[in-house]
Amino acid sequence: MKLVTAIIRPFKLDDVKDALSAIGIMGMTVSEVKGFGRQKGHTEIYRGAEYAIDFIPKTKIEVAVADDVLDKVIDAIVESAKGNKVGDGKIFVTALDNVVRIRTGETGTDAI
Amino acid sequence: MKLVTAIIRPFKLDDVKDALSAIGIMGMTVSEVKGFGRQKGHTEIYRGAEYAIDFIPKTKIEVAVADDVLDKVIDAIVESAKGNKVGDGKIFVTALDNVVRIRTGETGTDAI
Amino acid sequence: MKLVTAIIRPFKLDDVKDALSAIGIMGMTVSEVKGFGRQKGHTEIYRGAEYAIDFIPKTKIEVAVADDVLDKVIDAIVESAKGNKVGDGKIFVTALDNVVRIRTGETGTDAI
Amino acid sequence: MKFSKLLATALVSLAVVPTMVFADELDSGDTAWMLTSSALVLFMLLPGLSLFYAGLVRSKNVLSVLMQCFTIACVMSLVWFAVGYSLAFSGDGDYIGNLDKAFLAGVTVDSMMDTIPESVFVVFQMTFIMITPALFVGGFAERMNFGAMLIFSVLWGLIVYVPVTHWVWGGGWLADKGLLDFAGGTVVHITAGVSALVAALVLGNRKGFPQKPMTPHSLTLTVVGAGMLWFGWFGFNGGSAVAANGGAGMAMLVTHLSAAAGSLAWMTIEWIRFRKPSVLGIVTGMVAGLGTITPASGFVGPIGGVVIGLCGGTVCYFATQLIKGGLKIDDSLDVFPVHGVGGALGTILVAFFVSAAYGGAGYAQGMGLGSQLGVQVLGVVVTALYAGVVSYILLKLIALLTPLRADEETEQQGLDVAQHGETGYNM
Amino acid sequence: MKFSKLLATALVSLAVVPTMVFADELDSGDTAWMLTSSALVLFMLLPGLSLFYAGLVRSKNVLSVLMQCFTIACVMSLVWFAVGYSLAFSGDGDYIGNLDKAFLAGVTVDSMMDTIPESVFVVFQMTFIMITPALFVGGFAERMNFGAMLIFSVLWGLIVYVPVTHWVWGGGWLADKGLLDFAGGTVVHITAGVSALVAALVLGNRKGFPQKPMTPHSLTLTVVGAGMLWFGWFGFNGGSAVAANGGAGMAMLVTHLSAAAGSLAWMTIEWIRFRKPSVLGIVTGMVAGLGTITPASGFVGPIGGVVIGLCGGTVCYFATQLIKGGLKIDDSLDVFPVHGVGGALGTILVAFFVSAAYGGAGYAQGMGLGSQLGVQVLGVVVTALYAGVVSYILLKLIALLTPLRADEETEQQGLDVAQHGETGYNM
Amino acid sequence: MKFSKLLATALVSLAVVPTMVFADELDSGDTAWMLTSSALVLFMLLPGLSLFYAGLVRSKNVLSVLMQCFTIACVMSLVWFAVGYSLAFSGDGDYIGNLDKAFLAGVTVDSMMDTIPESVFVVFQMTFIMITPALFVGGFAERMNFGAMLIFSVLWGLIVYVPVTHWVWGGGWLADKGLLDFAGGTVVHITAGVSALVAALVLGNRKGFPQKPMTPHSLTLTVVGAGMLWFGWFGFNGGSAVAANGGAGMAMLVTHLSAAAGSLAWMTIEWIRFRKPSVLGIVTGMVAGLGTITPASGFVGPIGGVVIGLCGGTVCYFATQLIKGGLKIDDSLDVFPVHGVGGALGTILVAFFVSAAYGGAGYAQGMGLGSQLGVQVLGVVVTALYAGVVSYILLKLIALLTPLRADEETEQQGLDVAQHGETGYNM
Ligand SMILES: Nc1ncnc2c1ncn2[C@@H]1O[C@H](COP(=O)(O)OP(=O)(O)O)[C@@H](O)[C@H]1O
Ligand SMILES: Nc1ncnc2c1ncn2[C@@H]1O[C@H](COP(=O)(O)OP(=O)(O)O)[C@@H](O)[C@H]1O
Ligand SMILES: Nc1ncnc2c1ncn2[C@@H]1O[C@H](COP(=O)(O)OP(=O)(O)O)[C@@H](O)[C@H]1O
Repeated sequence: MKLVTAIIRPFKLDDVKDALSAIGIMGMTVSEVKGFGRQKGHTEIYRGAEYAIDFIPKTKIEVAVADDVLDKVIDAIVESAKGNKVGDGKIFVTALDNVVRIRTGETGTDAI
Repeated sequence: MKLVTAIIRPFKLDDVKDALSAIGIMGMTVSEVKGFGRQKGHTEIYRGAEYAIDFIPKTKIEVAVADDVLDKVIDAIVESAKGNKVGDGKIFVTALDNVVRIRTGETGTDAI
Repeated sequence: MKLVTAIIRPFKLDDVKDALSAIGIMGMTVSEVKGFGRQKGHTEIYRGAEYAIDFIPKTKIEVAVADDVLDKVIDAIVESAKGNKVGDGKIFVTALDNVVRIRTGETGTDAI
Repeated sequence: MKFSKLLATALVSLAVVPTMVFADELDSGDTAWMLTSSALVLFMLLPGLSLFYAGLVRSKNVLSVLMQCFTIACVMSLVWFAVGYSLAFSGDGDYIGNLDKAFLAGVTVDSMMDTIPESVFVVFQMTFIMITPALFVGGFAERMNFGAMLIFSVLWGLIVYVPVTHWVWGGGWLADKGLLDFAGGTVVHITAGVSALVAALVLGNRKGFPQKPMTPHSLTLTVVGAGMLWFGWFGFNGGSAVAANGGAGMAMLVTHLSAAAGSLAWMTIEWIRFRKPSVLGIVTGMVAGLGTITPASGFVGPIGGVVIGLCGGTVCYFATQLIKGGLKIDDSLDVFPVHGVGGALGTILVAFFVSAAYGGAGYAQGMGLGSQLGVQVLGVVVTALYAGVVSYILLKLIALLTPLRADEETEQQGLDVAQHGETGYNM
Repeated sequence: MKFSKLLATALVSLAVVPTMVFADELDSGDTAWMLTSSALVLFMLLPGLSLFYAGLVRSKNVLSVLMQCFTIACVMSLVWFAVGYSLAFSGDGDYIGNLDKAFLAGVTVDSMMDTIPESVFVVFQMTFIMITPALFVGGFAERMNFGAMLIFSVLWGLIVYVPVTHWVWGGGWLADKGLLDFAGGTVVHITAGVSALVAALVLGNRKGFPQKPMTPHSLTLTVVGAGMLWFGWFGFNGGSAVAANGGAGMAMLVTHLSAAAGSLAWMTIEWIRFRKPSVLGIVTGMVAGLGTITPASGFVGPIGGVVIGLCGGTVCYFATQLIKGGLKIDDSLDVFPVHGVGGALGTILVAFFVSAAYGGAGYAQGMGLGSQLGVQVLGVVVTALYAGVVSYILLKLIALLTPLRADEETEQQGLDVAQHGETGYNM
Repeated sequence: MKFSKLLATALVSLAVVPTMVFADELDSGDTAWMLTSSALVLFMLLPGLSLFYAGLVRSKNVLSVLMQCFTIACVMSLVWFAVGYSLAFSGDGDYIGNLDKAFLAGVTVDSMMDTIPESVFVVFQMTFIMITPALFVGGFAERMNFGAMLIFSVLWGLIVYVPVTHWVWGGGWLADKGLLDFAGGTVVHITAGVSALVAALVLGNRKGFPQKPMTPHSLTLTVVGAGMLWFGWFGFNGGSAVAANGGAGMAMLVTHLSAAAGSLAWMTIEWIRFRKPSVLGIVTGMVAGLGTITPASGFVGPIGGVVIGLCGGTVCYFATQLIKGGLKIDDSLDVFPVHGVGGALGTILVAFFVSAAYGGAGYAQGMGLGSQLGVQVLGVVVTALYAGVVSYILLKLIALLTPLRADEETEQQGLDVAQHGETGYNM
């Protein structure tokens, strides 16, 4: 099993969620993060003092998936999150040793 | 070493924390996330327009543990977070290559 | 490739970011978390009722790096985040199976 | 200067205002109340209305809404100072006043306006021209360019607000016809509501509307703003008596009752339909009740107040469903269905509830239900059409100069950062 | 109509209010102040009190508190309109008025109430029946069903508030006995405080209380609400003079001093005990000071104001510790220890500080410390018992109809989403 | 008692205030307005100013700012009650009053102050001593120890505010010289602004200033506070007429115009410089406009109001750039460049715009532009120097007793948790 972590633009969340649902992914966990990267931030000005704000609001999506759907999942995210502009985001894939469903105690792919 | 990531219901946090403390776990990191899964969300209505809100507030707990306590930790979380209703949450286990304590520079299980 | 996750004191973020930039790290993802550990929390008092607040605001930084710079990155974080007081934080290192840049579809170290 | 609003009041309720016969002698009590009322109407806008609106938008646009309201308040004050007051209240023209009092020439510490200093009357009326264009900000929220918005507001103030004020309150042709509009059903609510609708149509829907939910970022702010509106409305309607007397008292009483009744009407409908009465619902009902009673507030009695409030809450509820749900028009904060419809409804209901039979002040001499109703409908139709047509033309002309609508990236990022260089919250 | 509140004032401070001898002739200054005071008391509730409370609950319940206060405000307005005003202020009964003015029959633009229009008096008193039940919302916050809450409030308004008002201010038996309650120590604060306690006991503690910390979600809101309360209380107490005169001025001065003294008393205790004076502490002390001075505000002098404030802040502090810390009763927002105790304390302290020796207005003819104290204690005990017993019975009866308490899942999820279908914040 | 503020007003605009000749006979309209004005100035501080400031700091310090403002409000009220009022307004001394009215001895329900009860005058002036030290909280925000802050405020109130009030409004030497300061350019804004600057210098910059951005945590709060300030300022300036007459009306009108003009001036500069007019900019311009018109508000006409506002917005903008950007002084919330500079500017501009040629009230007998300007400059220089020197000495002395500045860990963690044991938000 793999944990797919995608950093995307916040307003793409609905699209990504729909794309994942479309390929049968039933669950995911989402959080708000701030990103720093090649995309440049913006300037804020308070009473004449300018501040460069480097961090950009991003959304992080974590999805645990069985190995066999990994590629489909990555493709779905890439397709739905892409805007062809710097800052579209990244996907990180890590190996999952185990998954447990708290309610039932099921483990492994059954728990996803 | 393993990193145990649990997605639980927010109001269970204190119970889980107590259960982990009880088995000697001294540290954890907590964040607020939104979950999407089998548990269904709720409806909000603004001036007559209904919106289905799919994302449900969840709490994410990350605990780095030594391999030997992994099972105890998982059990403790499962026991304390369980409510026997859809949406109780998941536990993800990933392998940790290393842990470093910033203050001392210690690494490995010493740093946990 | 590795994913380096550091839990640091919030006010150290700028220093850490600068230290990472200095060694050529171009991207990172940051989020606000609450930490629980050896550092003790504080007390809040509302109308005479005292509550121990165990959780302490921390900042989590995630950086995907190529294997060869891992040590430099860890050192940079340790140096810049250190305050020599309990609660300075931890670094967790996990293996990354893959990284994908959404915009281009590049994978592996090219995508970092 | 003919001041037909007072005239109308005087006609229908002569006995009420005995002090007025000593016109031009200062009454400190009347002055105290009008000073207070002016402050109340200012407060109704800043922070009242601006907060009410700010809570309803997404957090990336919260400052833009506050900024638009604030800037309109400032700019319209200077417009009023420069020529607005004079064109509205100086001179006998049927359609527009004159420039005798431009730059408030002749408004000195001693100038009187009936029993209060003219300076106070200038401020009180100034707060009305400030709040009216701020109302229509809700129609194009989250997507209009700040510069275009400002040009539109200024021209609108001069070409729509000032003449209509003259027609109705400054002794113009609608006043002559006997239109009853105590505190601004036509002048304020219809003009603002219709213009908001036109602007929403000209600018187009927000990207993603209506598929994507665009939920209020802080209903707490909206409820705070609502409380401020209710409070401030006491000055708006109560102050429109231009005296501290039974007329002001009754205006306040019926205003209050209508707010309460409108709130409960809206809440009850939601409760029945969804089993979930909402706080956004109840405060919207409150605004509906307040908007609807506004033209009527000096003319009706307590029972009139309650009935008008119930009508306002109910009719505006369904109007809201129609515009947004039915017609899919993104009048983002529902300005037209609440203010436009409420103002029109109230203006028409006056014709009934002014009747002494319902505890109202009674028809003016020579007027009856039929004739009054005719005048009221005329007032509604003319002001609505005038505001709508002029707004449409103005927006189309301004679009030739500068784009009305923020570009897509700005809309996505939010107007706060993109146009004002700041963010609402850094928690 | 006997209007014993004014009567009492007149008795103890006859010389103060010379204008009152021209009763029934409108005084525009008095009217201006009463119009303003009405607006101030409305503001004290919406948004004042509702914000003060909303900040203290958890964010999942913020809207429910705002909604409860708002709905109570609206419903009680119509109750007052329908029968409340009449039963309280029309007729000579010892225990209850009559229905002559039901639906405000006879309240016209010309009706007078001493020197002000009766319409203004109706609104001013209406704001009191709006705020009183809103106060007890703090007792059962975060767990009561909205429907049950509404039924309870309406019945409570009719069966508790209206009669007690008649007893004390409407010429009833307590007025006849000479009870001094200027602006509502018994009528408002004791009745609301005791009923909050009873409701907290009948409903039971919030799940997790007192083990789990349930900290205020936004003290910023609470402090904003506190400032609004202070501001609005000037209308509450100052307006209770029903005139713009020295009596109103002194009421405002002592109200202000008591607020300041109560704040500092509470803050000082915290500073000594914890070395951390808190903003929640200081604003709670302010409410204690204001609640305590309320019954006394028209009768005492500046020194009385300061001393009463210090007593209020101190006694209410320890009462709060007792109820929550000691007895573990989840009167969630401390309504009883602050309002109930403060109102009772102030009502009793009047007996001392009304004395001319302390700069007060002096005892009424035939009254002295002993006799006055007896009446005050009687007033406290009777109103507390009456409100407590009736509240208990009402809640038990309502529980037969509909569950008082939200089910466990609703409580966990928060009332906002579960009962009102909306969330406070979407940042 | 000489009451030179009224005297000055009377001298320059005798005809305006005919009712004043019946001094000591209560005017209910004047009283109503002054009761209202007192409430407005209280509101300007709590929650107004406290919110305005609270929004500008980081969220870890939000409560500390609210707490400082709130505590100052309470403590200064008691200082005023104890000796402040008496020393400022009782007695004929050139430099200080006497203690005849300490603890408000002799202030009874019947005491009069011209046409209003003395109790009302006491409250109105009390709100001024409350708000003035609260203004300088912005200078040392986010780093001063609460205890030291409190000691400083009390001593400052007694040694700076009270005497200066006596000099200018209580019949002291500056009044005798004919200084025109209608509502507190010198007494309030210069003293507070200069002391904020001195405190900022004595305490030193916040850790990280100016490299680290310390952006406002909630501009929404700041804008809400700004609206409240504008609203409350109507009482501040309008109430300084101590009557509900043409003088009050004109003061309100020019105050309003100056606020609008100041706002637009600041906004325009930002628009030109950055192409991003900001809401923080426009509200800061508003405060600049209001602060600048304050000393002038009872003396100038509408055109004077607009011009003074434009000057205020512009000059304060550049002063802000100089202090923070240029000199790198961490007067954290820009109290000196806005209030100090605005107050001084306005005090000087009075000398021009009081001229009848510009629609002002005209020079007092024997005064002309030159002589008036001399007096005004003298007033500015003396009050600025006096406030600055005394503040410096006080701070240095207090530092011997208790550390002025929070320790590094406290500053890092935030004052809310460290000094008050609570947090602003638990969402
Ligand atoms: N090395 C990295 N480690 C962790 N997160 C990263 C890294 N590089 C980029 N990110 C995240 O991805 C987001 C997008 O990266 P950016 O370089 O701006 O554009 P792109 O995705 O087009 O390469 C960043 O805002 C940040 O959140
Ligand atoms: N595949 C997944 N990847 C990541 N997080 C998931 C996944 N499935 C579920 N979750 C998280 O677990 C939470 C609970 O899952 P859900 O399906 O609702 O119930 P249950 O845990 O009882 O199976 C979700 O709200 C989501 O945060
Ligand atoms: N076992 C753990 N798993 C996850 N996070 C941890 C763990 N131990 C500590 N942390 C995180 O590291 C932070 C610092 O840890 P703490 O024990 O307080 O001090 P130190 O880093 O000096 O050992 C904690 O607040 C928590 O966020």
